[in-house]
Amino acid sequence: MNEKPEKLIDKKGLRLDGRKADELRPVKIEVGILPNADGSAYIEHGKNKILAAAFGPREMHPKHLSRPDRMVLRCRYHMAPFSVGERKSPAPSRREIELSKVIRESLEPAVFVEYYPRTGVDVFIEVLQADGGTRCASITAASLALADAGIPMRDIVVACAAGKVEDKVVLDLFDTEDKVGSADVPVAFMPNLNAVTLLQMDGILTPDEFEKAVSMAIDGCKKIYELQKEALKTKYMLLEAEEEVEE
Amino acid sequence: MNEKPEKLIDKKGLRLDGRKADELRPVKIEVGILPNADGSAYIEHGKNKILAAAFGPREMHPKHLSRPDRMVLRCRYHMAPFSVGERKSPAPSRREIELSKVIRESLEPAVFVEYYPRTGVDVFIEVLQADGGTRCASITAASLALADAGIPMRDIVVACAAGKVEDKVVLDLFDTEDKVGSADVPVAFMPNLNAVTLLQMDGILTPDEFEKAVSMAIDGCKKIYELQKEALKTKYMLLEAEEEVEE
Amino acid sequence: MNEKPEKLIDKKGLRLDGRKADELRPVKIEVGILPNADGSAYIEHGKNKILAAAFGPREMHPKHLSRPDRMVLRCRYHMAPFSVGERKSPAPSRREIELSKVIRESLEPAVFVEYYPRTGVDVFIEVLQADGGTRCASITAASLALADAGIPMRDIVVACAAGKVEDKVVLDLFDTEDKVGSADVPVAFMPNLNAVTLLQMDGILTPDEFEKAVSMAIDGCKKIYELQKEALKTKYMLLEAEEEVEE
Amino acid sequence: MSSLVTRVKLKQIEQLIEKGKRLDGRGLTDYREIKIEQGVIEKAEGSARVLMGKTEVLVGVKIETGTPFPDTPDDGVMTVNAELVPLASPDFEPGPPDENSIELARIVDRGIRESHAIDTAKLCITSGKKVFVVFVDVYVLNHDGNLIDASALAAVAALMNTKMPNYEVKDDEVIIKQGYTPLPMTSHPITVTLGKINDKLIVDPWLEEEQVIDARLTMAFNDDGNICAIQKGCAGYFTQQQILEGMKLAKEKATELRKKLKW
Amino acid sequence: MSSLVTRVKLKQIEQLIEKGKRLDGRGLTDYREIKIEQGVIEKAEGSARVLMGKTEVLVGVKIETGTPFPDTPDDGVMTVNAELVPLASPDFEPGPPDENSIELARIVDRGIRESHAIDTAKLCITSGKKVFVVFVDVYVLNHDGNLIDASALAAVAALMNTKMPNYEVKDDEVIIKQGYTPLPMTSHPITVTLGKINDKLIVDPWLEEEQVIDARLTMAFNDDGNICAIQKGCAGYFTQQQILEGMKLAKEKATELRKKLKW
Amino acid sequence: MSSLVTRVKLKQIEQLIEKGKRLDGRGLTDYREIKIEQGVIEKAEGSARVLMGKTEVLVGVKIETGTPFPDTPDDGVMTVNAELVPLASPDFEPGPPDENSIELARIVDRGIRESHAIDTAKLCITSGKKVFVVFVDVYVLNHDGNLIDASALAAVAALMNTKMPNYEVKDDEVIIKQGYTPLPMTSHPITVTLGKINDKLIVDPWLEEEQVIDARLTMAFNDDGNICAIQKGCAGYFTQQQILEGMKLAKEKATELRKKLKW
Repeated sequence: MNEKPEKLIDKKGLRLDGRKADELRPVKIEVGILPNADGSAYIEHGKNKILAAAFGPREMHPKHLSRPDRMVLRCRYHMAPFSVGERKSPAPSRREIELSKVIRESLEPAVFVEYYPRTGVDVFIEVLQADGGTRCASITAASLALADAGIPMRDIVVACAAGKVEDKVVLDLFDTEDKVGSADVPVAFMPNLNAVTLLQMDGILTPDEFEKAVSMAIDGCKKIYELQKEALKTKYMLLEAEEEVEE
Repeated sequence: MNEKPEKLIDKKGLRLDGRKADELRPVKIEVGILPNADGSAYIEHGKNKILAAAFGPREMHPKHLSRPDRMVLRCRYHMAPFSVGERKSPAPSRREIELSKVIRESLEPAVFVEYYPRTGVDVFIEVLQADGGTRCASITAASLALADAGIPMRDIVVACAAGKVEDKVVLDLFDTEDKVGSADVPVAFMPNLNAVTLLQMDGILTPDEFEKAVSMAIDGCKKIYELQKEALKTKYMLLEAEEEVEE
Repeated sequence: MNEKPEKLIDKKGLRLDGRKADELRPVKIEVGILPNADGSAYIEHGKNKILAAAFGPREMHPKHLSRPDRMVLRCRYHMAPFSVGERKSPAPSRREIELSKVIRESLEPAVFVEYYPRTGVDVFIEVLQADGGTRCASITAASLALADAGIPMRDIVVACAAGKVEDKVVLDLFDTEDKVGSADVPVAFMPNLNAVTLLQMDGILTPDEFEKAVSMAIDGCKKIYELQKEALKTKYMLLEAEEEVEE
Repeated sequence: MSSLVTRVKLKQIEQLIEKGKRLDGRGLTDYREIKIEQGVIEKAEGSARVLMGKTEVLVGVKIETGTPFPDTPDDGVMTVNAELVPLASPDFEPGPPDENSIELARIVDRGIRESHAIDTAKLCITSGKKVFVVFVDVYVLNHDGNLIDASALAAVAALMNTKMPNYEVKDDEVIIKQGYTPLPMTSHPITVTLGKINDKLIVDPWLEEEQVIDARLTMAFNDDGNICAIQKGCAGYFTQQQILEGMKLAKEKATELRKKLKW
Repeated sequence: MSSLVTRVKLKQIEQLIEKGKRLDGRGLTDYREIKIEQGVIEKAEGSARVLMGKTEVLVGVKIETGTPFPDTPDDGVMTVNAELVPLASPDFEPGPPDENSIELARIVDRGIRESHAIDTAKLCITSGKKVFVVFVDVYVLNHDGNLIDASALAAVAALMNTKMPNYEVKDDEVIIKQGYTPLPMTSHPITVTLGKINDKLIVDPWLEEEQVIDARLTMAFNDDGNICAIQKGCAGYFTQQQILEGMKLAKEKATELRKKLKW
Repeated sequence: MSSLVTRVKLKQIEQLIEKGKRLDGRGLTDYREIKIEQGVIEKAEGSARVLMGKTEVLVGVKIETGTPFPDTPDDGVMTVNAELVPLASPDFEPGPPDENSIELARIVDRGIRESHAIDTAKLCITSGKKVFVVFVDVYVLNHDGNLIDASALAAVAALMNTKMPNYEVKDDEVIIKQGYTPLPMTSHPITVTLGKINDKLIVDPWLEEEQVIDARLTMAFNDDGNICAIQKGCAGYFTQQQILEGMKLAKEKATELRKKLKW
């Protein structure tokens, strides 16, 4: 289980899962799949399987957290105990608390928080299976959940990582690359506003490599953005179809 | 300490503590023994020693838990660290949290909750010594604590278990029988309303055995009910005697 | 590290750190060193290094803890993880919770709590390095933090311990003496009111030894009190100097 | 929900039930449509997703090595945990397990444990020292009522789907080898929950019904039709007669449900 | 309690005390009636119940094996815990120990520990590896004031009642044998609490008095009359003179209380 | 702070920044005055105090022995914890770490860990069994903004000041010997934080600026000028161009800051 692979990139420049350096993993997105949430989305990004739901705008509990001039966005990123190799305790880890914060701060620039003063919106993210890059896939899904809930937004937020594996800058690292590779740069992006809303890095990169990684990640974001739009369209087409049937 | 007894029932059909299959352990009940509680009761059921106290009807804390149309009943079942073989941490265990819930739900059908809207009643149960069947003895005592506090009730709740030991359905299992035996069926009962307010089971029973166990447990309840009434009477006779003295 | 010294007091009657029986460790006090606090003080008492800050009088959170007829004093004594030999978890220990209580109760007699009804004052104490006698040094500093915050007070509280080391009553035990010695008697004192506001003891003392220890501790308090007054003066002289410059 | 709405809904549900009908069109003793999907979480040792109407539960099983309990040195360990994650319902809040999730976990646990569904003796690696620990994590993804039956069913389906790592013991060390064997199971407990409204019993109460039922009766049955766990719930009661009636009804439904589990 | 009621009560109590009297008829230096019952929890290794007026405290002692602290490898371990369970007073709430129960536990602990009441060296099984751990659990059943003295007395009485299992060590394993021996004790600390009202000292303040006293002084004494623990409490003060006076008074009362413990 | 005050202050800060000025007189890319003092806590294995303007952070390092993580049996362990103790700011409350202190600790941790500042291989005592554990505790004593840079700088300064006990292993026991050696370090990461206001980048935002900045960008650099950690913060964004600009600015400032660390 813990044997490290000898080569992460083969002679043809292909990665362990057969991808080229700048190739995304397969991404599948569905919008509006949780009946009880105001908005929701499900994403399979590689082997990552993640659910996101949005509740609101609604009254804040506790009340003293509400703000007279804006909506308050809250976010919880949480991993299912069975989502990772060794069972994870369901109590939130320090990592989950940090990620909840940076994910919230990656979504907030897209939301017109001033539209619904005194209210709150809660975004709940559950990672059902993790395979590297969960925070990016979570943002991609959470942003759709917000849109599905009808929260007014400037843009959709989409996220993707690039990184460095065996001296090569590559797109969208999966679990093994993430652990054995030498750097990971998750990026969240608003395509229409050309704005980076999440940027983190661990590992070591030269300034040039970093520049290349950011570019590559943003390109990845743009591709996933197309899938987001399609998923939203599918949902609305289904809705329209239902409405026609009802009429 | 951990040696399992060879036979739980001897050739004469008698159990380890000398009882017949349908015989209760000795039960001793006292009502109104805690000066600071609004109502209280103490029960010795076999070697179980349990105190129950009721506080209320009183203002709820926190207020938002109160209900405009009814009284809220809360219940805490708690074991003293020294009540069991191996010291128990005083922090509530998952078992204690579950039992607090089922005990509350066994008492609530007896209480006229609509009489005191916006108020709360707290029932606190402390198991000082445990010997099998603590939840039943707790209910028997807690119901008297409520009555002693003057909470209006439809009926007294009384509880007793039956179970299966060496292929025989028997009444009121004590600790060793509970652990080594093959099934335990705790039942709470309102004698005048002929209503079962708690029913649980673990172990394995055929449907016929189950039917027999429920009957036997209800018969046990009816016997303990007589002791409850007597304990209440004793308390009130003492009160009257005191009042006469005071006059 | 854990070798116990053979003799705590040498033939000349001197202690491990060269002090005489009734001699204090060096004490250095500064007032008003934390810019964000309403009042603050820093003390080095031997190798103890302790910061105290006072915030208030201010609105209480949560509100229901405020009192209509008085100010509420709260106090937290806390040790930095690196302040002691083996790293201390930052979560408050039972010892820290007890000390927070007795320190609060040693300061409260000096405070005119009736001057600011419905408000609260918080005293926060951080032990940065501990070397025996932290609770006393904490009180000495906390009392100055309150004064520096302008909280109206009857008197300054000052604290010092005496104890028993190798059959001798000595003043102001440091860490090794505290651990190896046979008794420790921390005392807090209001010099002008001649009032003892903290008194604890562990170890074993005869009544005569106890009487002597209390006297010695009070004498120690009086000496530290002079240093407290000087530290306050220094602060106010600095303030006046600043004001003159500003004019 | 306000008590007025509750009373209006109670009235409506009661009137329907008098006629043998339910709000969602089912008969009194019908389950909602049930879908079981196994192996949905490839990285877990076992998993299953159950849809019961709109109620959706995912169960993941993880297997690790650990120490046995002192009083059962030759038995593996099984623990059940349930999370009512907040995306499943506006009524669920993030935080440590409350009494509802603890009760849910313990009912699911009881059904599996008391029926000896898992052959724990086969999970022992070194007596008293090392055994396999089976973590059963119940994850409620959408709450539309009767979480107990959906969770219990998903748990058994996930266990049936669980693969154990092959291993050998060398010098007191456990060495994980290639390949898997199925988790050793000896029974497949099925849990059935009934609700009581107006002295009528209904099967599989959904969310709207749960808000108005007097009381709940949950029974788990073994492969041979014997009872292995019971839990009465809610602040109402059952007569002795209703319990026996309910037991027969639940037994029938358990047989029906068991057919959905292929093995 | 409202501050008005407190002030009225304070006045009343003060006036009585000026005349050497108390609300409940006692003299200033009298304890309330004390009853000690040992062995009330048969399943615990030791136990005692103390009634001090209407204040009621139950202490149970459990003995288990555990590891010694690294710096005292040859000593058994003793821990004291106190629970202010909510049935004892409307002012007690369920939840983790607050500062009051922690202070109570630590005062009781200090009296026992500093007086070397338990001969911990005799609790060592294997140096540095295995020792007996003595859990002293203080359970307050009714709070009518002066919980400290009642708890400390019940703790010592429970320890005197405590039986240790016989054992032998075979191949590094502890084997529990038939029979018991008493817990080895070397002293019997007695704890006495005084209250100060209007510069007068009173013994054993009860609930109504506790609400109005300026300050509290608790002292524990060893069999030989030496002091082994002190704790000043409440937001008031004592003069040096009052402390010495209080010490003499407390010493007398300790001798009196000690007679209630038979050994 | 009320939103009105915030808006007025934002206006004022923006107008100044347009002119290349700041409220406290600094230029846009200036750090506040920095003082570093090492060895301030003699009893800790390492310590350092950093003043960055009025922001004050104390870091203490403790070294203990412990077990390595199973997947890195030959590496010592490093953990970072940050406490926003309440005396540092009226906005800090006592209690367990919140998201701000956790984020702070994790950013400091990342800088040290990813740059391989500590040569953890040299902290291994017995492979897979015993290693040194390095506890880095960040203690914020006064909060006047940019806690990240001050904490990261104090952490590196404290590690540079850290002494490891000499030891030998005898029969599987670690014996601590006389004397110390310095903690083995291979790099000295420097962390630089920028703020964005009105599309302008400023270095080392202090408290008043922090309340109005759109977004925060933190970058850590290794001795050789490579990047070893990044964290974007706050609810705003950066353009790709701003990020690259920011990276160059931060790299320069890191070189400047590094000179303050003597080694």
